[in-house]
Amino acid sequence: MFVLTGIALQALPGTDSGTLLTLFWIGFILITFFYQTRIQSYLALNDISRGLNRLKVMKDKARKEAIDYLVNVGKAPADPAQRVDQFLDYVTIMPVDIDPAGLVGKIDHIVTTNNDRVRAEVGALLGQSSPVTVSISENLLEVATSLNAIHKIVRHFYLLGKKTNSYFTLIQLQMLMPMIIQEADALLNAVDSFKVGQPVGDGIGPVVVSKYMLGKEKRVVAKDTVMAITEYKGRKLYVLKADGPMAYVGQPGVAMKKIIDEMGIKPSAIVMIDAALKLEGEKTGEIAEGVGAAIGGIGVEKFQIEEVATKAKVPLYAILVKQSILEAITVMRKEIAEAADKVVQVLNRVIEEKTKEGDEVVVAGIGNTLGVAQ
Amino acid sequence: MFVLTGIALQALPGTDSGTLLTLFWIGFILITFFYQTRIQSYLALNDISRGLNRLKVMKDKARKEAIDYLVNVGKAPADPAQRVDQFLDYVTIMPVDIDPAGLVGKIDHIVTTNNDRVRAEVGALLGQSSPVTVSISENLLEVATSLNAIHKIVRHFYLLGKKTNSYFTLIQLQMLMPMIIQEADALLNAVDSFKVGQPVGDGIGPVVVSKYMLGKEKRVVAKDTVMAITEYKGRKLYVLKADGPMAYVGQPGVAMKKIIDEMGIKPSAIVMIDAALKLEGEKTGEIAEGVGAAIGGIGVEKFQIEEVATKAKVPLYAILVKQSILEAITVMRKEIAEAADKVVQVLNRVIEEKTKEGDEVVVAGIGNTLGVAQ
Amino acid sequence: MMSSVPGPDKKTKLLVYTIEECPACGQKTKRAFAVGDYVTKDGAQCTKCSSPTKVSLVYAESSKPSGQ
Amino acid sequence: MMSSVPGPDKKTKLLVYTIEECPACGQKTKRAFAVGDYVTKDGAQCTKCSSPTKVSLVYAESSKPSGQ
Repeated sequence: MFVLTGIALQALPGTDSGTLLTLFWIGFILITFFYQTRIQSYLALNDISRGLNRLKVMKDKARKEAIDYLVNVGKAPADPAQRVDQFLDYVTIMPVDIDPAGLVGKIDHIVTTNNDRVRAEVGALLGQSSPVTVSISENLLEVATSLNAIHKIVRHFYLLGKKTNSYFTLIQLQMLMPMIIQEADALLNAVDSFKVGQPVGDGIGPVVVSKYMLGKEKRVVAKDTVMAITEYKGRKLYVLKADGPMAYVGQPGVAMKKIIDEMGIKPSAIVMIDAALKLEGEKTGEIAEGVGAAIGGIGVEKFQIEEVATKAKVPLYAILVKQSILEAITVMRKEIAEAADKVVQVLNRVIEEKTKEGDEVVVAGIGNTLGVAQ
Repeated sequence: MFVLTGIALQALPGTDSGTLLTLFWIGFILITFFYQTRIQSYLALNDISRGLNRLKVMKDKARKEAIDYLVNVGKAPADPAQRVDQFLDYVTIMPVDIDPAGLVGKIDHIVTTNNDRVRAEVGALLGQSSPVTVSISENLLEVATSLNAIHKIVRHFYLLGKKTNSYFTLIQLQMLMPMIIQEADALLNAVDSFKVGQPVGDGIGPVVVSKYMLGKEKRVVAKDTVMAITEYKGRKLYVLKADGPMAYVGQPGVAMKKIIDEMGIKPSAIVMIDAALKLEGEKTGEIAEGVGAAIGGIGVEKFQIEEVATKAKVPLYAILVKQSILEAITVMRKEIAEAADKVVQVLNRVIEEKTKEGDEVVVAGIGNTLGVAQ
Repeated sequence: MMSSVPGPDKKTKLLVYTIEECPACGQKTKRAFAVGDYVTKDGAQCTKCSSPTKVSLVYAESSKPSGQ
Repeated sequence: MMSSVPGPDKKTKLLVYTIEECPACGQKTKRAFAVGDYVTKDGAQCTKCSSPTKVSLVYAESSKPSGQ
């Protein structure tokens, strides 16, 4: 660098315009040398600030949509704005995990407490409303809470980076911004599907199993979870899904535990149908088969299913329908809906291949069952 | 870069073309200043795209080789292409690990379900075939599945980096590409050894113990796993390996559990012989001794062996033959094969030094036993 | 160091349809989604065999460029 | 920023041999690998003492430059 400056200095004597230009260049090079990270920090700050504004608009919109829904559809008797704002800042404090034995039970306890609280608060806000409206309100408030949290966290790092003038904090945040915005965008888009009660991409599992439950007697086997017993080629099927058309995900883990432990059923296979996140480059609506418990979320239900299946030595089979995160939480795309018939074929084949006549099989449609009854 | 600028500055004074050159340089410097990461992202994209194409060619080749083997050697009655494609996308969903108590049992359950499924599906594809052909088909399909997964994941990050224009994603991926290509190359090379049933480098453990089992009566002690009882200088040896010449790895963990827990044998030592990944700079075929359970894989067998050895307080000794990943999964190199006699000497010495006459010793040859009978 | 935050999406407009399927003759009718529709809901009478239909699917399609 | 993805390997060709060993006199015979060979498989008669031999090893050597 300084060598260069030296060379530039050698060029000085003699000309007029040359001298000015050279001085300009020396200045320019010195500035870029000493201030490069600062300039880039400044650019990153600008960039993040623009993204942050978009996040703010998004979270405000989600909040407004939730309030509008509570007022217009839910017929909330009082103005819900204040309660909603309290709701948005509600935190769930996860159990400590340094000694993880029994951790899932603790998480389950916290999460259940939280779910009950949400249901109770929304119920109190709405007074007399249909379960569909209550469940949709819950989901809208959850979306608004997530967007609120995203905005807060990004703002935290933005302000921290600005205050400490930390180049690396800012550059990292700038790098993550596109992903964060994309995620937030997906959440905001979900609002449109939820508020009119349209099935979402994640509901493909419930759509498939609802075909097996149609016209059969349903019984509640866990919170928000129903089961029907049907038959396929001599096998007795225990078909599970969350109770639709409410926006529920149910408790398939508790349900399977009940079926196997309490009802004393010895299934020869458990088949789970769920939406799965596709990789970039994979096609929406592609079907993949697999083994293992096909269920997402925080891990409590997955843990319970794996535990009960391992204890009873029941093989776990999975049928997955690939989709992006946006497609999973917004209105079901044609490609996904049309996979339903193919999934039915695969499911029938899996049942035929992996079990014999007279066997018992548990089939679970995993996912948000909004707009999908049974 | 800046050196050039300096030189260019010297060229400035006096001339007209100098002005143009100056403008050119100003432009150049501005572009590099503002677009440096973008240019590098572009170069990285090109580089990754080239690697991605090679991965695609590799996975297609592995798929084709698997199908050809099923048709030509396995005499598959129907065209297996469609089933193979389903097979390639098959996923194994690992259990949730937030509460790791009992995790190995759950992993074992999932992995066993998957292995049974693979065996059953290949069996269904091939109809009547020798166990060697079925086991080779399983391995070829596994190689094709791995290459398919590698291609998909690299493509995912390539497309993600391209879409979000994320400099750091792309640079990191570019950095990893040579290693990924090397790994994929090793997998593809494995196909050539597997399809003709040649022993692979990983089979050195089975080669060594097969010398002890020759002519003795064998009994099946776990899935795909055989044991023979022999004698060495007054010690009773229980010698274990996977059932060759099929491309099996067997269940040495289950076998040892059976020997110690069920058969009531109290060995004074367990000696395991396995291939071990060499570090760069180490020689292929070098022998290393050690203590502990010498076995790779997902960890289920290792866990079982360590558990049973700890419970029964049996010391675990290891004899390792160093090799690269490529050498481990392709036809056994001369240097590795010639280590066999030396391993026998080491094994005899370990037995003599660590046990007394009248003791019982478990000797296990760990690894893929393709092309190595007993 | 140019802006890497993507601009608001130019979204392709999604049109949502409800498919009513006749369990007797299998005829499928596609109509626009109406609020309150859900899968397995009772639909209109089948135009072919007059059996009661059921909603079998609800899904979204991107509108054709001509439709915009 | 030059390409860091390695080109396709110029592989050294590997020749695979089967070693038949006579358990009686210890004589070893090296021959080319044939599909179906495996370690412990029965081999040909020993040329020295006419005992039945067994395959003791199967391994690959890189071919000598002269052999290419």
